[in-house]
Amino acid sequence: MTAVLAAASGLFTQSFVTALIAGGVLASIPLMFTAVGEAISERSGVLNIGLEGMMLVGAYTGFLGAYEAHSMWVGFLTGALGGGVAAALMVVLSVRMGLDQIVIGIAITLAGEGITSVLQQAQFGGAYPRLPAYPQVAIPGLDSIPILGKSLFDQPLVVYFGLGLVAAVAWMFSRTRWGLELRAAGEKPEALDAAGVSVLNTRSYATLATGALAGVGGAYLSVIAAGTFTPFMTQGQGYMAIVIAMLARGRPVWVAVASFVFGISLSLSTALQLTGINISADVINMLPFAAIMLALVIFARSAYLPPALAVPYVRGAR
Amino acid sequence: SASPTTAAKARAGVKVTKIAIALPAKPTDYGWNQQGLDAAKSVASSVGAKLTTISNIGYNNTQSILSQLAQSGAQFIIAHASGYDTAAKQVALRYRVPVMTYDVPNELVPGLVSTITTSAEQGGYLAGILAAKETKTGTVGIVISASDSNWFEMSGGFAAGVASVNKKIKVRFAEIGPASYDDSAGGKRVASTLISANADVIFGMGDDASFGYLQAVSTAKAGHKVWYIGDIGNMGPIDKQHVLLSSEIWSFTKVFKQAVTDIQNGTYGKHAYNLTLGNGGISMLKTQYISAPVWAQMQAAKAKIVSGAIKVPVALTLGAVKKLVAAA
Amino acid sequence: MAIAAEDRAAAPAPPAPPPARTATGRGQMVVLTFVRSLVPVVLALLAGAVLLLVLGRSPVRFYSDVWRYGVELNNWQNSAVLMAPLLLMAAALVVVFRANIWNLGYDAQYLLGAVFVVGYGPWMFAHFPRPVAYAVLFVIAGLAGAIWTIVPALLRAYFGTNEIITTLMMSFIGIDVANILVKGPFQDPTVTIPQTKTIPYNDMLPNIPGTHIHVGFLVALGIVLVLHYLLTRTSFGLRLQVFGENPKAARHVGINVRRLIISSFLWSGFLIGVSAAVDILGLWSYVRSNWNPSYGNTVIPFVFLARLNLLAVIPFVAFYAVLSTGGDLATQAVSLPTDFLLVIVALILLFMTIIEFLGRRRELGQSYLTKGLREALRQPLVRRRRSP
Amino acid sequence: MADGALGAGMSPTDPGAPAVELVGISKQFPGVLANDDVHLAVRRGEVHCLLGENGAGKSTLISILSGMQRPDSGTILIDGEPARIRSPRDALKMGIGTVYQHSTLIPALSVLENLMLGESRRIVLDRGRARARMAEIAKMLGVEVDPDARTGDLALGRQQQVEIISALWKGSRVLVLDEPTSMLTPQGVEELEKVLVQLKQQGTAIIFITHKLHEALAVSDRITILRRGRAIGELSSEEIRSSTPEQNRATIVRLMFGDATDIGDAPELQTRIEDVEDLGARRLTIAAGDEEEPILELKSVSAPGDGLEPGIVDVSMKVRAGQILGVAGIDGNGQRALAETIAGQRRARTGSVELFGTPVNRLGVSARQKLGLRYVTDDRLGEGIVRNLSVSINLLLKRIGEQPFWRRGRIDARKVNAAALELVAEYDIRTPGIATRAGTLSGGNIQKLLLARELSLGPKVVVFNKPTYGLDLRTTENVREVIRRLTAEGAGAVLISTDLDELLELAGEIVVLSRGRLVGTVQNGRDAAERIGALMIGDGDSPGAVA
Ligand SMILES: Nc1ncnc2c1ncn2[C@@H]1O[C@H](COP(=O)(O)OP(=O)(O)OP(=O)(O)O)[C@@H](O)[C@H]1O
Ligand SMILES: Nc1ncnc2c1ncn2[C@@H]1O[C@H](COP(=O)(O)OP(=O)(O)OP(=O)(O)O)[C@@H](O)[C@H]1O
Ligand SMILES: [Mg+2]
Ligand SMILES: [Mg+2]
Repeated sequence: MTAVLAAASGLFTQSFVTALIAGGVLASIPLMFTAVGEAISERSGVLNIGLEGMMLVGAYTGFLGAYEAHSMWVGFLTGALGGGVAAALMVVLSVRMGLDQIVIGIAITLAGEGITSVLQQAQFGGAYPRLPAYPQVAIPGLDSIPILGKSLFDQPLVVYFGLGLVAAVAWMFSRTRWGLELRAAGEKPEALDAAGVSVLNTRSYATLATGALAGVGGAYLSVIAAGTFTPFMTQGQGYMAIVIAMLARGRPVWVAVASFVFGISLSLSTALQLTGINISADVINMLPFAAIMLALVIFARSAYLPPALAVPYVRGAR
Repeated sequence: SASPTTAAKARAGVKVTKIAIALPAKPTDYGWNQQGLDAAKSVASSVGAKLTTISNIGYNNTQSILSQLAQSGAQFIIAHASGYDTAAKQVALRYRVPVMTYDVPNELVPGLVSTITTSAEQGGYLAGILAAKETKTGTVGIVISASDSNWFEMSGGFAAGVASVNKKIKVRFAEIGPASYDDSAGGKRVASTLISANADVIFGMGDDASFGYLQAVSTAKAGHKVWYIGDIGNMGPIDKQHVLLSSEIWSFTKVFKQAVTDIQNGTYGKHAYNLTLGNGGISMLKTQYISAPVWAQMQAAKAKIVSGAIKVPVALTLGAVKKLVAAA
Repeated sequence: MAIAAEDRAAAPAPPAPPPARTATGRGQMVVLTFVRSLVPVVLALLAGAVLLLVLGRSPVRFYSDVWRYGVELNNWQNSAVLMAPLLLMAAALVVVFRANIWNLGYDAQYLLGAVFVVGYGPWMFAHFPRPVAYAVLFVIAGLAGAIWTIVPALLRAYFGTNEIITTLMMSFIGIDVANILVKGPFQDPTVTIPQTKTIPYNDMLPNIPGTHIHVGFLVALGIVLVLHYLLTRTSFGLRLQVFGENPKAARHVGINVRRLIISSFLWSGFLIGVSAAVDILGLWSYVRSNWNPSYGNTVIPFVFLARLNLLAVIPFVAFYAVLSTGGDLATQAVSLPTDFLLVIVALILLFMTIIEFLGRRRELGQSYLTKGLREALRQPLVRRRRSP
Repeated sequence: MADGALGAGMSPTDPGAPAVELVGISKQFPGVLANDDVHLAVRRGEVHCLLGENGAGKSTLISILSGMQRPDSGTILIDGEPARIRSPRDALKMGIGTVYQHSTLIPALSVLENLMLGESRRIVLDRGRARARMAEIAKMLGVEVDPDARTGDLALGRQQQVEIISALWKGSRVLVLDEPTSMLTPQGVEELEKVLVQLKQQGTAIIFITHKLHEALAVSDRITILRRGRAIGELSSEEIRSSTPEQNRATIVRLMFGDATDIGDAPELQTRIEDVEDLGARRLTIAAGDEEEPILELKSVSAPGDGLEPGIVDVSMKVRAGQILGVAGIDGNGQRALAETIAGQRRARTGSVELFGTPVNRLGVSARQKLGLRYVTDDRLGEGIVRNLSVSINLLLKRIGEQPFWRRGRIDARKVNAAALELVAEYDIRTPGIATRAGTLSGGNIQKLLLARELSLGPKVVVFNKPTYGLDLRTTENVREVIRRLTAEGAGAVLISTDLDELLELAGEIVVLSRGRLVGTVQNGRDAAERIGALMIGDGDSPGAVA
């Protein structure tokens, strides 16, 4: 025990704590993008189980874009496009034709996993090219706050975009016509239809936005977080994003908070290990989930889901 | 049905013309799968046998895949993952085909099942010496992707190697997650954390996660040079930023070749095979970045390990690793 | 006078609508069902073939290899062995899905069942006659799975807490617990890698004579058939369905909703545990750390495609088993990564959903084209006509 | 309908073409021809009433006009020009505002948000402007609604008002109202009628669907009667005015149901409320025998409500065999809590519910059912039926697992179907077959299904919650007849209704529910209506009170 403390004492230097928090932020960003996306489509009544596949497609196309164009921004753009194209499938089949959202979602995930793996092999013949590190942008003033400054306010530019996006989506939900229509499409689509707004269009745009955001989340993983594309690299983050969106009841700010908690808990588990504490990684790993479970048991709150979630809308059906 | 011994006798003298290898992941990983496949290829061509490869099959359908390989007429099946052991043994018994397994030295079946163990800690020890010599910050890091005993062994050896040079050097140890073999983003995150904890030599173990380690080291902005030491394979071809200091290379060629010979002689399954520094199954990659004196020191240690003068501790559990790390 | 249509009222009523199903309905239904199951598979395989051609591979080679390695020789037996846990998993999911309850904790429930079987198996077989040991191990595995559903079940039944979240959380936790057990109390100390003791070969479930398909396959099939009967013909099944379709109505008609939620969760978990027992005792004999076959993910789409009808699940699962068993070698033969199979499965799902959907529309007497699509097709024409 | 007929109906002073004209509309649903070559013309400044029995196709017709359904054939003319209405949006653009039969308000949104839905093309919502506009329309209609209230928390009457505001929001030239009065109090109906007059004067064309004849005759300038999908006849304003109410009534009833119908003199047929009261007094034969033991008794029962809706507080009441106990009150004053507490769907917090003298607080729904208690819910679609199950299964939903339909847990499909066929015939449920999905039935037929389910097999006490709202004349009368017969045979009934006429017609004793409390008991008689009315709005600002 004393040895552990000794090891820990030298460990928690300012720069290390800074790195931990920064690492947590970095780990939370792809989840945040994707979960904000899911919040949008869930609110509109589309349960997007294909998120994992859309993320992977985005990760792949994003990597490809960044790699070929030597630009991170091209990467995010192609990532968004890739995710959007995958989502377009969902739009046509699930939203427009009303096919089972769950089956289609799973099909998209499977196809995304398979295609990116096949393409990765076809494209790079088994090599794993890597990208350069991209510059971080410090926010003048804020970045000089001890510890928090360097960890929170010295990040790749896209991180700030992500945070801006959260605010924008929150604003969109509460203050704009689109937000109102999205909510209506998830609450009672026939009412939205009766009000003269196309439910199918509303849901289509929402799904496309989700796909694009999941694509950006995936691109973030490959372009920034890993600097390379490896098959299946999302590691279930798409599903995690669904859970986060539900836990946050579709509210963007809470989505960001929840994603951040997950990211930090990943970082903390690494930190715990570095202190040399002899706890199995399995135990450390399940702590965040156990904490959520505990919270659910104690507060027994039901996560609110829109009543029309995953129910296809067919006008005039009885 | 025939007893295993008669099966072995019957097969003695038969030339092996068809070899099969089953790989859990893609054979382009600059690691475990690639090393296995390369070795199998070279052995097959040297004994004039046809090689059937099946890769990227994961761990969920093993039994039927191995059965199919057996039914397709393979005379020697390399089940190239320790996770395949039980299925491989069952297939060997059912179809009476010699099968190679990993890490289960007490599960031998004459004529049918043998196994490869690896003294991975020996290479780790040399890597530890190298790291201890190269570190400027006095802190080195170990990152493993998952709870894998081979990685525990290497990590333990590494810690012991570092300690043999300088007890003052700190060793930091981290695992991405219990099953994050392919989590490249996680790999980069954890390796970056190690670097920010002041480590300037990273010894990394993992499958696709290794690409994340390499990326973390390549793009580190620590203000000082950070080196990477890899495992099993050689990532040199994709090291554009010149950070790959060395790698603990595992070579299966000799062992596979010996196995084929044993099958043809009817002696297969009577003993296990082992990769060691002594038999060349394990070696350290020499790169231009290792200075001659350091390399010489590594060679000296190697000789002592081979001769038994140095006993490298074997850590089989996370707890044992952490003890060695803490002691370092 | 105003009542201009009076005389029309006296005219005979409009012709009675055709009855929903005609006398020859049964035979027609069979044909329709057959066509409906076959067409999507054919379409998906065709689409897969096109994809293979695009990738410069031979579809003929690929499909004949799938057949060869998935069915021919003894390979169909491997497929059947794979079906056993999948069928039970499907049964477990149908029980809850019919009640519109999402038990997504199947991975943990399976692994915990599996770990307890290998944990206690060797000791059981050493001390008890095999039939007793089998029975006890099945129950232990079932209970392990069932117990892991209790918290989500109670939360849902008493507080309405969303079970998608709770079961997933419990799943992540349970997977780690299973790993801790594998690396802790149940680890085989004689092996260097973290894995459990192995159930002796002779104590594994016996094979169906003449094959190497273990009897667990028959057990699984039997359970699926019995469950199908329970769900479609008994009051339990109907209550489940009423609750699933309309929980308010369930309360209104006096169904004990809490008991129903809890019991369907428990049954589901129990069946998942049993699927683990069948799989471990029939095929694997041990569990290594970090192993997770995730049968639930495989089976969910087919469960939905079969519209929660267990009889219909059987052919879907069989089909998948053949593809999966044959596909690994077949992809290698055309030098593609095995992940290509995922694409094929995805294609099959797509086409099956589409055909199912068209069939259902047809049944409802609607056009094959949805309103949205029809309009999309019609719109350009409309515009043209409208322009001055 | 021939062109000549239309021409004949048109008054020569009418300038120009009708505001809306439906020409030759047909619509087929699986197994039902809902509209069969229907013609309908509505002029500016005219209230055009659509009458017809349940399932006649009224809602389908107006759904076609509002873009919710596409006709199989036929055209729609707006101001004489062919209009292409492919979606509700098209209809709204042409100034057709609709209040649908089933609410299209979103309970989770505020009133203002509901109104702003689909309103402007501007991206940022302009709440200030919307508030002003809402105030303006509300003032014109003479109603008062809190714009920030959660819509789901409002009483149904209020919600109805919001729906009308919503329909007028887009500046409607044509206003379609599908049974807007079914949930309104008499005062509410009066208010609505005033509003209609106002809109008429502004030149709005109004289509008005109702099942209450007196309403139709009071407000409409023209009446079209649908029967089995066909427009079977039309009465112009001159004809209405030139005939006596009795003649009109006879004509309409004959058209709606054919000649063989005897509707008797249901209050819906009466043109004046006073007649109804006479009727009630005349009909009431059952005197509540005080000596008899109550078969259902509530002793100081309190139970929680849902959301903002009040529960019940300290409610005591007795029902004796053969008695109909009426419960009057404005909707949203604890009716549902009361009904559910008796039925066992909701637990009483304090007090005791007793059936045949024994407390049943601890018993669940099905145990109480076995004692002979039945509950006809007002939430017909929400909890009454399972839409996706067949009519036959829905008819036996409360007997799952019981003999003889289930034996040792197994369904006896033959017995189930035989029983279902019998009930369908007995209660005249209009359905293509017993295998039809219950969700496709029209509202009236769903109610018949519920009645059939509840009243078969020996009920002893029945709670009816608004049993006749939305039902056509004949069905309403049948339902009332069923209730009378039931009590005549010795069962007791609790009749919860917002329809005073109904209570006056059926109940001997009427209690008044206000904010979850019983505020008084009235014996049916000459001045019962006034006394109840006074009690209902006694404390003025009760929720849902019509302003
Ligand atoms: N879960 C259930 N339990 C009991 N009865 C049910 C259940 N589901 C449906 N039923 C009823 O049982 C009868 C037969 O079921 P179903 O609707 O499946 O009939 P089917 O489609 O004609 O028969 P089949 O089972 O051959 O497809 C019907 O009356 C149906 O409404
Ligand atoms: N979407 C639909 N699918 C199938 N059948 C339908 C649908 N909509 C209406 N119907 C059927 O069409 C017929 C006409 O229904 P509609 O709702 O127009 O009647 P209505 O005159 O409005 O009756 P009510 O007075 O009960 O409201 C009914 O038999 C109904 O079951
Ligand atoms: Mg059926
Ligand atoms: Mg209607």
